[in-house]
Amino acid sequence: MVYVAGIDIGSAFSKAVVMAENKIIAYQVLPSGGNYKLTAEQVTEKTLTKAKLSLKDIAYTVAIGYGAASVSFSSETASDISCLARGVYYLFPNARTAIDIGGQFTRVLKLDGRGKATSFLLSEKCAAGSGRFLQVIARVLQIDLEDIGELSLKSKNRVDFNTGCAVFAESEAVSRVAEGAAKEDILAGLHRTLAAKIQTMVERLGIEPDCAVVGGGAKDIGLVRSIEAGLACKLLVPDEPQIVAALGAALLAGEKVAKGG
Amino acid sequence: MKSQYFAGVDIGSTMTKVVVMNQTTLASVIGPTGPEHRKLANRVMEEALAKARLSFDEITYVVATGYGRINVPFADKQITEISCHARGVGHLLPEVRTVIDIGGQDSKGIKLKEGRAVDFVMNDKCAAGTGRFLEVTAEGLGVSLEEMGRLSLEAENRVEISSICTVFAAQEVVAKLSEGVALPDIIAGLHEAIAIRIYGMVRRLKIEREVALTGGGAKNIGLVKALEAKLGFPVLVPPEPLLTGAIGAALLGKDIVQEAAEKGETLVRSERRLTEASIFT
Amino acid sequence: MPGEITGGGLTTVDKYYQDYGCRARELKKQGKQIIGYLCAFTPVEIITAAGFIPFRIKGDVNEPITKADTEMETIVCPLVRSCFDMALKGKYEFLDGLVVPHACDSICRTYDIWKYSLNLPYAHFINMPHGTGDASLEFYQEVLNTFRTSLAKFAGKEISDQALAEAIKLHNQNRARVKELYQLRKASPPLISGEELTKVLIAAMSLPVEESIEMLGGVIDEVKGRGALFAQKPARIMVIGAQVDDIAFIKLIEDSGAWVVADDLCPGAREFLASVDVTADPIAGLAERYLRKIKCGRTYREMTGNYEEYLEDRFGHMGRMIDDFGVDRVVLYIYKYCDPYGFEVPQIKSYIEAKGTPVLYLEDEYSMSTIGRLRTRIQAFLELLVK
Amino acid sequence: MSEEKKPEERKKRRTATEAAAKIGPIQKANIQGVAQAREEGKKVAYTFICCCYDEIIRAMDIVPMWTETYAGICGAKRDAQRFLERAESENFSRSLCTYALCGLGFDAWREELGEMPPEAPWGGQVRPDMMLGSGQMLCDPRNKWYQAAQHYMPDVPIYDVGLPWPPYEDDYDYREVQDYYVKYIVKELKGLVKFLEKHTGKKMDWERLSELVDLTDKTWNLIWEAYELRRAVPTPMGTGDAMNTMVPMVFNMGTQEGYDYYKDLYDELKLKIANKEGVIPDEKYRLVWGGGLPSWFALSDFNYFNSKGAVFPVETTYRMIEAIYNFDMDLTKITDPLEHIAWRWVKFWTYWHDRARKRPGSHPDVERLIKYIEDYKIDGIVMHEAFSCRSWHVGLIWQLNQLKRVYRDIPSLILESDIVDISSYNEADTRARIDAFIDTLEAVKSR
Ligand SMILES: Nc1ncnc2c1ncn2[C@@H]1O[C@H](COP(=O)(O)OP(=O)(O)O)[C@@H](O)[C@H]1O
Ligand SMILES: Nc1ncnc2c1ncn2[C@@H]1O[C@H](COP(=O)(O)OP(=O)(O)O)[C@@H](O)[C@H]1O
Ligand code: SF4
Ligand code: SF4
Ligand code: SF4
Repeated sequence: MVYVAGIDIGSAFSKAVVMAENKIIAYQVLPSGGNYKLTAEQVTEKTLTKAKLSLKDIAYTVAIGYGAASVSFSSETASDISCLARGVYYLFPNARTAIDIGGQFTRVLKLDGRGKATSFLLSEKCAAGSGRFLQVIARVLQIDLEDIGELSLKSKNRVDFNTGCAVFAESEAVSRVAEGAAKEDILAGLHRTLAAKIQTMVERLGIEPDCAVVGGGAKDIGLVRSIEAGLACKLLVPDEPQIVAALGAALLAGEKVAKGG
Repeated sequence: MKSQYFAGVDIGSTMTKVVVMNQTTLASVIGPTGPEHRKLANRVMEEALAKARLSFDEITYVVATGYGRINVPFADKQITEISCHARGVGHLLPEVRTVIDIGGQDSKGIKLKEGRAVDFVMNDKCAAGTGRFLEVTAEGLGVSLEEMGRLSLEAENRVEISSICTVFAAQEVVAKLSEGVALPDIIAGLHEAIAIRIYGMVRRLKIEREVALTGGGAKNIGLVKALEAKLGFPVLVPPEPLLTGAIGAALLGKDIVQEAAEKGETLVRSERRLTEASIFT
Repeated sequence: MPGEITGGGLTTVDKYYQDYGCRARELKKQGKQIIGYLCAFTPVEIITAAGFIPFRIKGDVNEPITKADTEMETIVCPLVRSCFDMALKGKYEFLDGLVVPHACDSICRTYDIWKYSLNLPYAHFINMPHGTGDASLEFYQEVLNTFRTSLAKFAGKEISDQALAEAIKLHNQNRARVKELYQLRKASPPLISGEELTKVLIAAMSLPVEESIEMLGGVIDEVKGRGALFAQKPARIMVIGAQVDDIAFIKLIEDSGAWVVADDLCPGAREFLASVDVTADPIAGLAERYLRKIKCGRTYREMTGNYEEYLEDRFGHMGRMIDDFGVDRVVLYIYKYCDPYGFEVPQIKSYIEAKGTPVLYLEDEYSMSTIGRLRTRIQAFLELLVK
Repeated sequence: MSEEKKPEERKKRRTATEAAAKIGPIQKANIQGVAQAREEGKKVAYTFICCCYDEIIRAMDIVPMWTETYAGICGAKRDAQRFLERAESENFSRSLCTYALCGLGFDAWREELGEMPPEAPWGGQVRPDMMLGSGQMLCDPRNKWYQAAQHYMPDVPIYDVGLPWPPYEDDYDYREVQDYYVKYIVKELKGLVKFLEKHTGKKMDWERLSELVDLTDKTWNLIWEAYELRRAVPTPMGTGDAMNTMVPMVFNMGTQEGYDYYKDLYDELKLKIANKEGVIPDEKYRLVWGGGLPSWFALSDFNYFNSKGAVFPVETTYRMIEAIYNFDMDLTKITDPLEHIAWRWVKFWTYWHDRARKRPGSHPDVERLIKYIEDYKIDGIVMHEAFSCRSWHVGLIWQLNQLKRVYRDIPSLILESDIVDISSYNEADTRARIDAFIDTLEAVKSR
């Protein structure tokens, strides 16, 4: 069996996927922390342990993401966009649009139905438009990132933010809580803010069904629902949305091996 | 005539400051505005009164200022931070013509004439360029705010911070640290980044000497030095820069009372009862 | 009783303001045709003369801009973006046509986007020159004639000189009423608040001119009838800028302890205070008004005399208004990406300050979300020491 | 007051053609020549490109100080920030044209000092005797900028030339209005000549003007022919170079040097084609630079594209010419030089109207893209949205949408940054976008 790996050292989380014969053998997600080099080693090691393999068993490794350059043992680095496209295609061959909500950017891709992106858009360099915003608020509200989605769905009385800055929103959220606002209502406000930004990007690119949503932000059901409401369409969400780009990187590695790379 | 007392309450985004004055400052208290403390401006006030050994009834006039000024139910009047900082600096450092105030949620430049504000500029839209930028990045680096200034002075090879966004800058510096860049060099880079932004903004006012630095940012020697390098001359810092706004508020209260007395008007005052404040209407 | 005044007073205004375009929608149902336009440089007289109802397209500060950003870059004046956003969202589904004058880059560069995206039966760009010299005036008359011919074709009938003269008379009458209303701001305290007046002018932009005249008459009667209603406030403010089509900003100033008593804004003094001269060829009078009489940053006024005289020529009307209306502070309120006014900020500011009136320059984004930020600035401005 | 220190100059960018490599010195001579000429007593005017007055100022021996270029040069040297900040501190919004801001910041500084700001790039922007603005559909800064500059130089007179052109409309054809456009422009140009005569004390030499107008016609034709050579596969010259070779096209029109430059370029391209010498040997993707001025501080991005196998045989930006003989009227018959200039202007701006009319829903800008896509065998479109200039950068999204509606879907990339303001630029980010775009090109190609 030929094993290949895709490693995505994201700004917030690092992901590794090991595949063989086009099937996922094992994967792992870890927070990126400060040291990308170290994280890269850890996430790979954990994945390999799960797969009961060692690094030398891997025929080809493709690294992507913010810290791709820190993956000293990769065979090559590739573009996030093309790996995302591959990953989405693998999971949802019918998807023609994909939204990736990552820690630093939100990306919107147009897909050709063969695993390639035909065009794409990236959000601005302001944390208020990225998944990082979710982390910031989750932290100050002292809620686990995993729980914010479900919780926000309980909102009856959305609180809209006075500020467009993620940092100030953090203190605003805190004061709101102190003044008695429910956490779910604050989260719902947060989701609305983010969803509106994402919606504009999607519409600018032109939405075509099916539309998939991936990246860490897709784990947030509240955000997903909010985007769905804005776009008036149902979104496809994979079971493990965060590893899609890493999966694409592994697929690319597979292609390379097949080509005899 | 019995002696008159004035209180200034500055509810900042980060710190709540209260002073009680007559001719001089009788008591001052600085407490965090932190989440759970936000509505507790009344506690800080109580503390200041206790220190000054006065009852609330004895205070002639209370002026509230700062980000949270709007909802201080026990204040007689609300006045913006801009006027208060100007008045405070005019009192403390009469030779000053330009004030740069670096607070937690905003930073501003104020032009002074005869100890009063005549023009100003302000940034409160993006955390980059405010004190919060340093708070967030310091937290990321695991350095206390107090240490930031001193550490940055040890820099030998300042690095450039490429992210404008505070959130991403915090992340960038963590990565830099893990790459082995020296901590002081990173911190100096942060100070440089914020100094560029603040200087660019304040310059709209046609900076005139002397220049005073107030607000929490002025407690950071690294930032002071970075701004001085931009200005090309030294700046003045009041003994306790955090209190400038509250002192100004108290003094403005005094001005109001005096003016009313001269005109023979009676002033409307709030009920002397300490209640909780809120930030949002 | 305000409700009983014929033509409706402030209550009617309120209705038209709150549900902007409701009257146009009704008229449309009755078979009238509505032509939407942008900017005070649209010669509405020609539209009225052709038998259409001119309707000024307005944005909405409360509504985040979303749809527009899918077709249009965001480096455009946010007011224009908001107008386009509202149009795309179907707020103005009753329009039969669109007329866009060559006002500023934001408007000029987006005309094609408007035209192709809204795809209305009629669209026309009025290629107004920038200069005000004789050659420019002559050229502009030709441009107006091109518009006249084009609109006549769409209407299926000539636009006669007589119809034009008639329309000019009506629109002048409308302007005269606004002027009368402005007189009521001169009292101290003013008889009509800035917020009310802004509402009136905005409501008027959405009505056929005859109805606007009637509504304004009702407002004047009501305001005069109610007498001195307002309390004294310590400051009288003039707002100078490009466009303000919502009361939020004016209200913010008035809530901060001042009256807004004068403006150089659109809609406002800039749009209403100059009237059209009656000329043998009505187009000549129109050209003269729009090109020379309206003083706006979009028009390039040739320099005659020295620099001081030049500034007087460009901004003298602001200075006179400050004197006539007893203004003691000026707010210069300009949107991001506004080229005509953005470049004039240092000159306007120093011109007015030289006259001894303090100026607060605010750059804004056309959104309610900035109101909180503006509040501190306005309050601080009102607290500033005035000599 | 201390100012930001000057950043180090970047090392020279590699060009494909000799002609492009020559531009640096030419441009430097252009700028430094202004100071020289001024010392010799010649009159200096602030000027804008694309304002029709090239031959007129040359015939009157006015020395042009091209203010947009000067800002562009500050940008290219990565030394514009201090001037932009200066303008901002004068209360000019950072959202305005950064050429204008850079220029205004420079003027404010120079006038305050009474001499050139320290270490001004290439000797600095010389104080003018007059400023020649323009009212037209190209942009507002063309008349607002110089008006604003008077705040610092109240004694410097301005002449503003009205130069409109007929818009593309459904309800009438430009031929119905072109006569009055031309009539107006001629009057405006006459006014300009009068203004120049007044301020120089010289009379216009009409014969010389006619000669220069002819020379410009010849140069236009030559440029068009030279640029069309780039259709060759592999293309001998890309947009990166064209951002240099455009210099004489916009700054040296109506001069023999300008003509000669394009003669050399033509010969060089011919030779390269004969030798099958391309920008890169193995072209994978041919792209059109479909809109927007470049980021002057990041021209090396074009080299980056090249390194990924992509070339730009054509661009819409700075292609400010068409072949005169392709116009729908015989311009040689118009012998009055001012009239000639006016017709050339109107014909240039209406050149694509007829094609657009033939394709329902189309538009001249879209037609031009379609023609280039076909003529130059284009695989994708790259545009640049510079935040500070509405003129060239609003409508890009719409053009792409429209292209898709009336023609076909073609991969496209819109880069976002600015012409001068480097703080809007992030190299890693830009290159990541380019990488991804290359991937999409591959995806489409391999279909
Ligand atoms: N369980 C979760 N629930 C909600 N959001 C999550 C969850 N896990 C991660 N996220 C969001 O996803 C983002 C990270 O997404 P990811 O695709 O890993 O980005 P990157 O590749 O930039 O690290 C975080 O900023 C966070 O907002
Ligand atoms: N001891 C200190 N050393 C350095 N910086 C400090 C110190 N104390 C406060 N600060 C800075 O001051 C800011 C708060 O300043 P302050 O003027 O009180 O603002 P606000 O009025 O908005 O609360 C914080 O963001 C922090 O950056
Ligand atoms: S507004 Fe806030 S989140 Fe956005 S860039 Fe500034 S600091 Fe970052
Ligand atoms: S506000 Fe300025 S940019 Fe906006 S439409 Fe008016 S003139 Fe144009
Ligand atoms: S075209 Fe754009 S870049 Fe050129 S001067 Fe006008 S606004 Fe500036």
